[in-house]
Amino acid sequence: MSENLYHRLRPLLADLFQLPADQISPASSPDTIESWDSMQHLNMVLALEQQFGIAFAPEEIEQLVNVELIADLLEEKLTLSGGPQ
Amino acid sequence: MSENLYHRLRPLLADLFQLPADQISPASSPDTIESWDSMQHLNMVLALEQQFGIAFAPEEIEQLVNVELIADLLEEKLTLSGGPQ
Amino acid sequence: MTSNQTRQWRVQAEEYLAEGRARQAHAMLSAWWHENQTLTGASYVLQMAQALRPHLELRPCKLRVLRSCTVEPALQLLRAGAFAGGIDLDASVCPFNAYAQEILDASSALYREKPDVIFLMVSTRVLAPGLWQGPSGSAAPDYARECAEVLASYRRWVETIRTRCNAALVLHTLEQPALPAAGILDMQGGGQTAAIRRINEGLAALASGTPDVYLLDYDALVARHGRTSWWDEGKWRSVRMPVRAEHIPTLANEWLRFLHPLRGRLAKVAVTDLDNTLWGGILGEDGLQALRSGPEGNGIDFWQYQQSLLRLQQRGILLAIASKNNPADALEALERHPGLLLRPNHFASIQAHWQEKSQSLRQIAEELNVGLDSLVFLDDNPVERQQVRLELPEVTVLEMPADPAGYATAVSNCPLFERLSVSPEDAQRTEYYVGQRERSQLERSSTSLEDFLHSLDQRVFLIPASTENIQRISQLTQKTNQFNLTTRRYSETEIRRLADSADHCVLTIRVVDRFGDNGLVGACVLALADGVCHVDTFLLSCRVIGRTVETAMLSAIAQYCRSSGISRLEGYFLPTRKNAPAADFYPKHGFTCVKEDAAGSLWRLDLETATPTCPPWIQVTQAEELALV
Amino acid sequence: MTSNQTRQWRVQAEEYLAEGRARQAHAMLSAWWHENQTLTGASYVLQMAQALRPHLELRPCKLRVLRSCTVEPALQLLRAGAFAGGIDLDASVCPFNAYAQEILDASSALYREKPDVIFLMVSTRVLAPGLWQGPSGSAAPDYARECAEVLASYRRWVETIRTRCNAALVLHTLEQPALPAAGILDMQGGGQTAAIRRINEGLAALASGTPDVYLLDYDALVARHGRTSWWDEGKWRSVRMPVRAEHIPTLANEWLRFLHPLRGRLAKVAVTDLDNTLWGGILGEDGLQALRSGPEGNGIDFWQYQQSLLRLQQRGILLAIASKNNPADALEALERHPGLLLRPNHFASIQAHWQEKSQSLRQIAEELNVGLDSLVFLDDNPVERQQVRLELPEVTVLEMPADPAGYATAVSNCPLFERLSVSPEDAQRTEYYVGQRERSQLERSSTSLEDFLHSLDQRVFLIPASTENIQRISQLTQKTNQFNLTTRRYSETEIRRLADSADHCVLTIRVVDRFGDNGLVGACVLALADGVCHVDTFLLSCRVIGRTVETAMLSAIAQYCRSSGISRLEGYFLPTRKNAPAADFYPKHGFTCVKEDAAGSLWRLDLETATPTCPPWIQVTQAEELALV
Repeated sequence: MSENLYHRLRPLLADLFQLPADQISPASSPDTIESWDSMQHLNMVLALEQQFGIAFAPEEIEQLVNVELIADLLEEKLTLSGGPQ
Repeated sequence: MSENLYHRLRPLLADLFQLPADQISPASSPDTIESWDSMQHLNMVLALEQQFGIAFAPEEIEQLVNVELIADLLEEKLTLSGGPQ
Repeated sequence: MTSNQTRQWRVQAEEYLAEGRARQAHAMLSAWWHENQTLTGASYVLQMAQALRPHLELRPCKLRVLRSCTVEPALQLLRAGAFAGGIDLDASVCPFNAYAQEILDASSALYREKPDVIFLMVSTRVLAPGLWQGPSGSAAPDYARECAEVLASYRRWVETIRTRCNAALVLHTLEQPALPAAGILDMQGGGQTAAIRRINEGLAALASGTPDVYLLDYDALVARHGRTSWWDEGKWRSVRMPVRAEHIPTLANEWLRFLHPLRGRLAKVAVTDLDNTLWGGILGEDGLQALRSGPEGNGIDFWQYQQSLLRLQQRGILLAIASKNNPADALEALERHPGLLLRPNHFASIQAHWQEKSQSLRQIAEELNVGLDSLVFLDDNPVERQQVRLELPEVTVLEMPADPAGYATAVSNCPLFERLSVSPEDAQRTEYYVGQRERSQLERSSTSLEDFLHSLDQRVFLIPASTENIQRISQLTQKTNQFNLTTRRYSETEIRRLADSADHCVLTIRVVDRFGDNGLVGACVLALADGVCHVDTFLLSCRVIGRTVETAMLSAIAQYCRSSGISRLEGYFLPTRKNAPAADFYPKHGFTCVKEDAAGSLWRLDLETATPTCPPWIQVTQAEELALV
Repeated sequence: MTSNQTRQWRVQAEEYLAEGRARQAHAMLSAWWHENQTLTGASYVLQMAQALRPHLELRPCKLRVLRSCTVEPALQLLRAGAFAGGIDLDASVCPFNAYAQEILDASSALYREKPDVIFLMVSTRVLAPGLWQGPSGSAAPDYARECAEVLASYRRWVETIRTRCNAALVLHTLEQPALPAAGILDMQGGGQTAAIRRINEGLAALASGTPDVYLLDYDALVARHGRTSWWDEGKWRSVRMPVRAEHIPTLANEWLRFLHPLRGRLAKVAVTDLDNTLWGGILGEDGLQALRSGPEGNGIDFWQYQQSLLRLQQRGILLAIASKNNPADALEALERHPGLLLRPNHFASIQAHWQEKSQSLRQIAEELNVGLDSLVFLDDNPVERQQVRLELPEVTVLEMPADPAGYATAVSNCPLFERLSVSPEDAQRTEYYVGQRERSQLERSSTSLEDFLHSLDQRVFLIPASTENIQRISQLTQKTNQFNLTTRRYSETEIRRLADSADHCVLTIRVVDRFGDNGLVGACVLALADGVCHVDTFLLSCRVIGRTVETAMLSAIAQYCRSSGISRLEGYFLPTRKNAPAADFYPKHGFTCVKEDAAGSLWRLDLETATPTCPPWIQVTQAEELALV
């Protein structure tokens, strides 16, 4: 997992799930974060698309089940698109 | 003048003015290139905007009077916009 | 705006919240939100809103969205934007794609919840797939029939909503496909895009022909940003979300444009700076000749900004100036610079001096007789903007872009400037303030208030509610904050019902004086039962406050009551943060207080023993058909 | 497409040019252009075009652009795109913003130069500044009057052009501003955008009511890409160029969509591959069950691609398959896969076997009786595409995107598939080919050609030109290449004039046989003077070639001539690269050659000594009102 990306991701997810940043860890998931329901999951996907200028494929949306997986997929996409790091 | 940028610029201008690339030099200007008339100047401005993803201000368009100046202004814009190098 | 400044706003918002300075916290948060209109930003704003809400005066708004697609993420942004703009939004969606059932079922949640506003947003793709994708077989498509069916459905839905609730209804037009199925042949007529255009025109006619129904041209919104880039095929397939992530804030902002005028959270005055805002350059340093402004050349950004202000004036919004300059120099530049679109007589108030901007804004609010929360402040200088945010957190401070080319867009994107109707009164408002300046001169030259009132030569016309003025009466209830005894807001539909009801009477008044016609500037709603006339609503526009018009109105009402055998007048005074000017209305006119609680006080006047009389300097004329019962 | 491949195309184009293989060089250059649609790319293509032009058969087109703004850069791209697509474009602009003078001055260059096509492209901003920017003062704008004035101007311009020249005229609609001056109030009706919409509807009515006038919905083009991003305020101010650099190729491509149908440079057949093109997956490896195609889920890209092909068929374009597969397996998959939109009977020809794609394309052209340059080849495999480009440079090979999600867009953006009119014949074309397969079976089972022709039971109807068929007659002159004695192309206006002229006669024919109605499949134009009937145009659609219909037509004409006292038939045969099938028409029917030069030969038949007779297996019926003189 890219540390750099994880550290950019943490405050965003903290805002999104209305939690202090220190309560977000790589293992955070819908099981550990109460407000992470399906509507908030969609909000998160769109928020990442907005803020990183990328797009997730329909099948990828279901795979983003914890913070580490999100950071990994994001890194992959940003490397591919040559987008902002 | 950025050498790197100059070397990207040369083949583009060669195509645009329908000349072999070795006839383009930093000093090339409407005085040395016959086909560089005012309409071709506009084509050049738009071609650079298309291919570098930047935009020239109205007052800048008149300043692009030789290849070296073009390379310089382009470099400035690309650095500012953080765009593709 | 640097991200440092942005971060600082967030820190400050949290600090002010901790200090209990809720309005300053709200101002900082609003500035931060302007630069962070994302879903994570919205979550943060809404978290802060939880703590701030109880300490702010927000305009409440209950919104229900009837939709055929997933709009929840846009709604999240709308909630945050509404909070930043001073609206306390209770927004929710009706069950997915069940809009027709919600409308047609008289016992549905839609009607139980009594929303203020309903959005009806249906995707072309869902409602008319044949029009969206073109023919699916070899048979020629019957676009005319599809058109008629779609419009018949909408007509049924609108009529049903209109008979069952008072909410304002915002119809969304159907979006066009990016490329019609038949290619350029479609443009030659009779095709798919012509059919969708016909439906949208039908929707426009339906909206303008039905009270409190409005049109949101969703297709034009999509077109503004590009039909190919707006639609998100992947998200549509997976979660039925039709809008690409980057455009969701745009949709939310378009919705805000409707909520502000519908709930009366509006800017009445646009206050602009001069140097590097209204014109390019600094008058005191560069001199009049060097100032940049004009329809061509290097002053065009400022010309376009002035044009955007002129457009506000055409909607009835007053313009004012707050500038740090020598007054005479500023006035000379405004009068003599050849490239200005706006001149001194475009401005209802000009504050050019060396006091703080916050002070100028206070004076403008006082001079124009509006609340500070009716001002929008436009200034290129971030320091001035920050000063105003902290000193006058009620004022809306627009974040102006660094490049003047963006000024006009910043103005036209501010939802507080939107209007859904403009009355003749609105369009003449600036003229009124020119008259007002002359009135003030008369007032200064009069030896006493009575002299002044006599010389004004006022005539007051009492006019019953009718088709011609219902819109204005509704507008008066929406917008009047100061001289307003009960501050009850009524939609056009509600006013119409009250006017049609046998036991209610709805009146408006026109005031004409020697300087001109002030238009329809007052309204009252009376409920009549058991020999009592209950004053439900009694209000006067700030234009005529302090001119004893309210006494004339009251005396006319009393006279009618007596002639109709009504012996008692009663009414509440419900205090708000704004309506202090009306607080002594009842006691001053001899009413006695019969009840008082946290919400307000109830007042009574026995018409058999007391008679409010009309001031001798006002002549009251009643329309003949006026009858209370 | 990698930039390596792109570079290679350029190298190859130059190598083939040096080797004198002009058509291969053109195919490589076209592929390169598809990936390099920029202004520098256009300059390069046009430089190559200088050397290639003399060695290619291009469709000539003379275009004049009447414009209120700078369009020259877009025209440069149009020239390159036209050359890549097989059109030899002579394009120029009329003097800047002098469109009205050019139209109204009968002696202007516009009329002297006799263009084939005229574009009339006027900016809203220039023609109707009040509608573009909204009211500029406090007076209420009179949109209805502006609307009427704009439409009256257009009406005058169109009428004048129509009386003075035969060129096809393409009107551009007026674009809408991104944000109306009145904000959301404008959407509530009666505003600026409604006025522009009304003008555009007026233009649509004007175009559809006037022959050879077409509508380019410029506003829809702008909306497709975003009204805010399309307009370039900076370039407008400095050089009056209204389109942002990145969108100029889009405008040029939209123009190409019109030039192709207007000049008859059209695709008649779309030939598609199967594996990973029509469906996802490889039939031979993955098996039928694993193939991806369907209206939902992971096969939707292929479903949408099939939908784009179906849309072509609705315009009269035939579909065909060229696939490397076992024939029985391919047919089984086409018939039985549950998620396919297209089935075997959607395809006029199915070539599924293991021969080279170029061979399949040759067979399709032969089977469907069209030229190779009427084929467009759609294949996901770049190697196959390259093979076809080199073997059959006449075939248009579309560069398919790597992601199947882009297939449908690639099809709908190809200008060879555009049509400006679709006749009932076009829409039934596929059905005809099903009938044709049955005819072939009959032919194979017949013992002799005469047997076959007898059993076909043909009836030929001669029909004079009239309002109902003028469009089809014009289309036949535009599209018929093989059995066409003179290959003269006529617009609808020209056909109408010829039909109305006292010394001309325009006829069309309908052929019905036992397998159905073949529709209007032939036309001739006769000039009558001094006892001589000169055959100006005589053509038969490839649908009925080889069935002696031409002899029946000729005998009917001869019979009429004699009954009208005309004693001599005369006509040119003008050879082209395509019309060999008609080369022996005159000698076979007893005409003698009286003149011959580089352009062609003149043939004569003396009706007093010779009588062409109708074949016994054809019954000719003449419409009663038919009279030659």
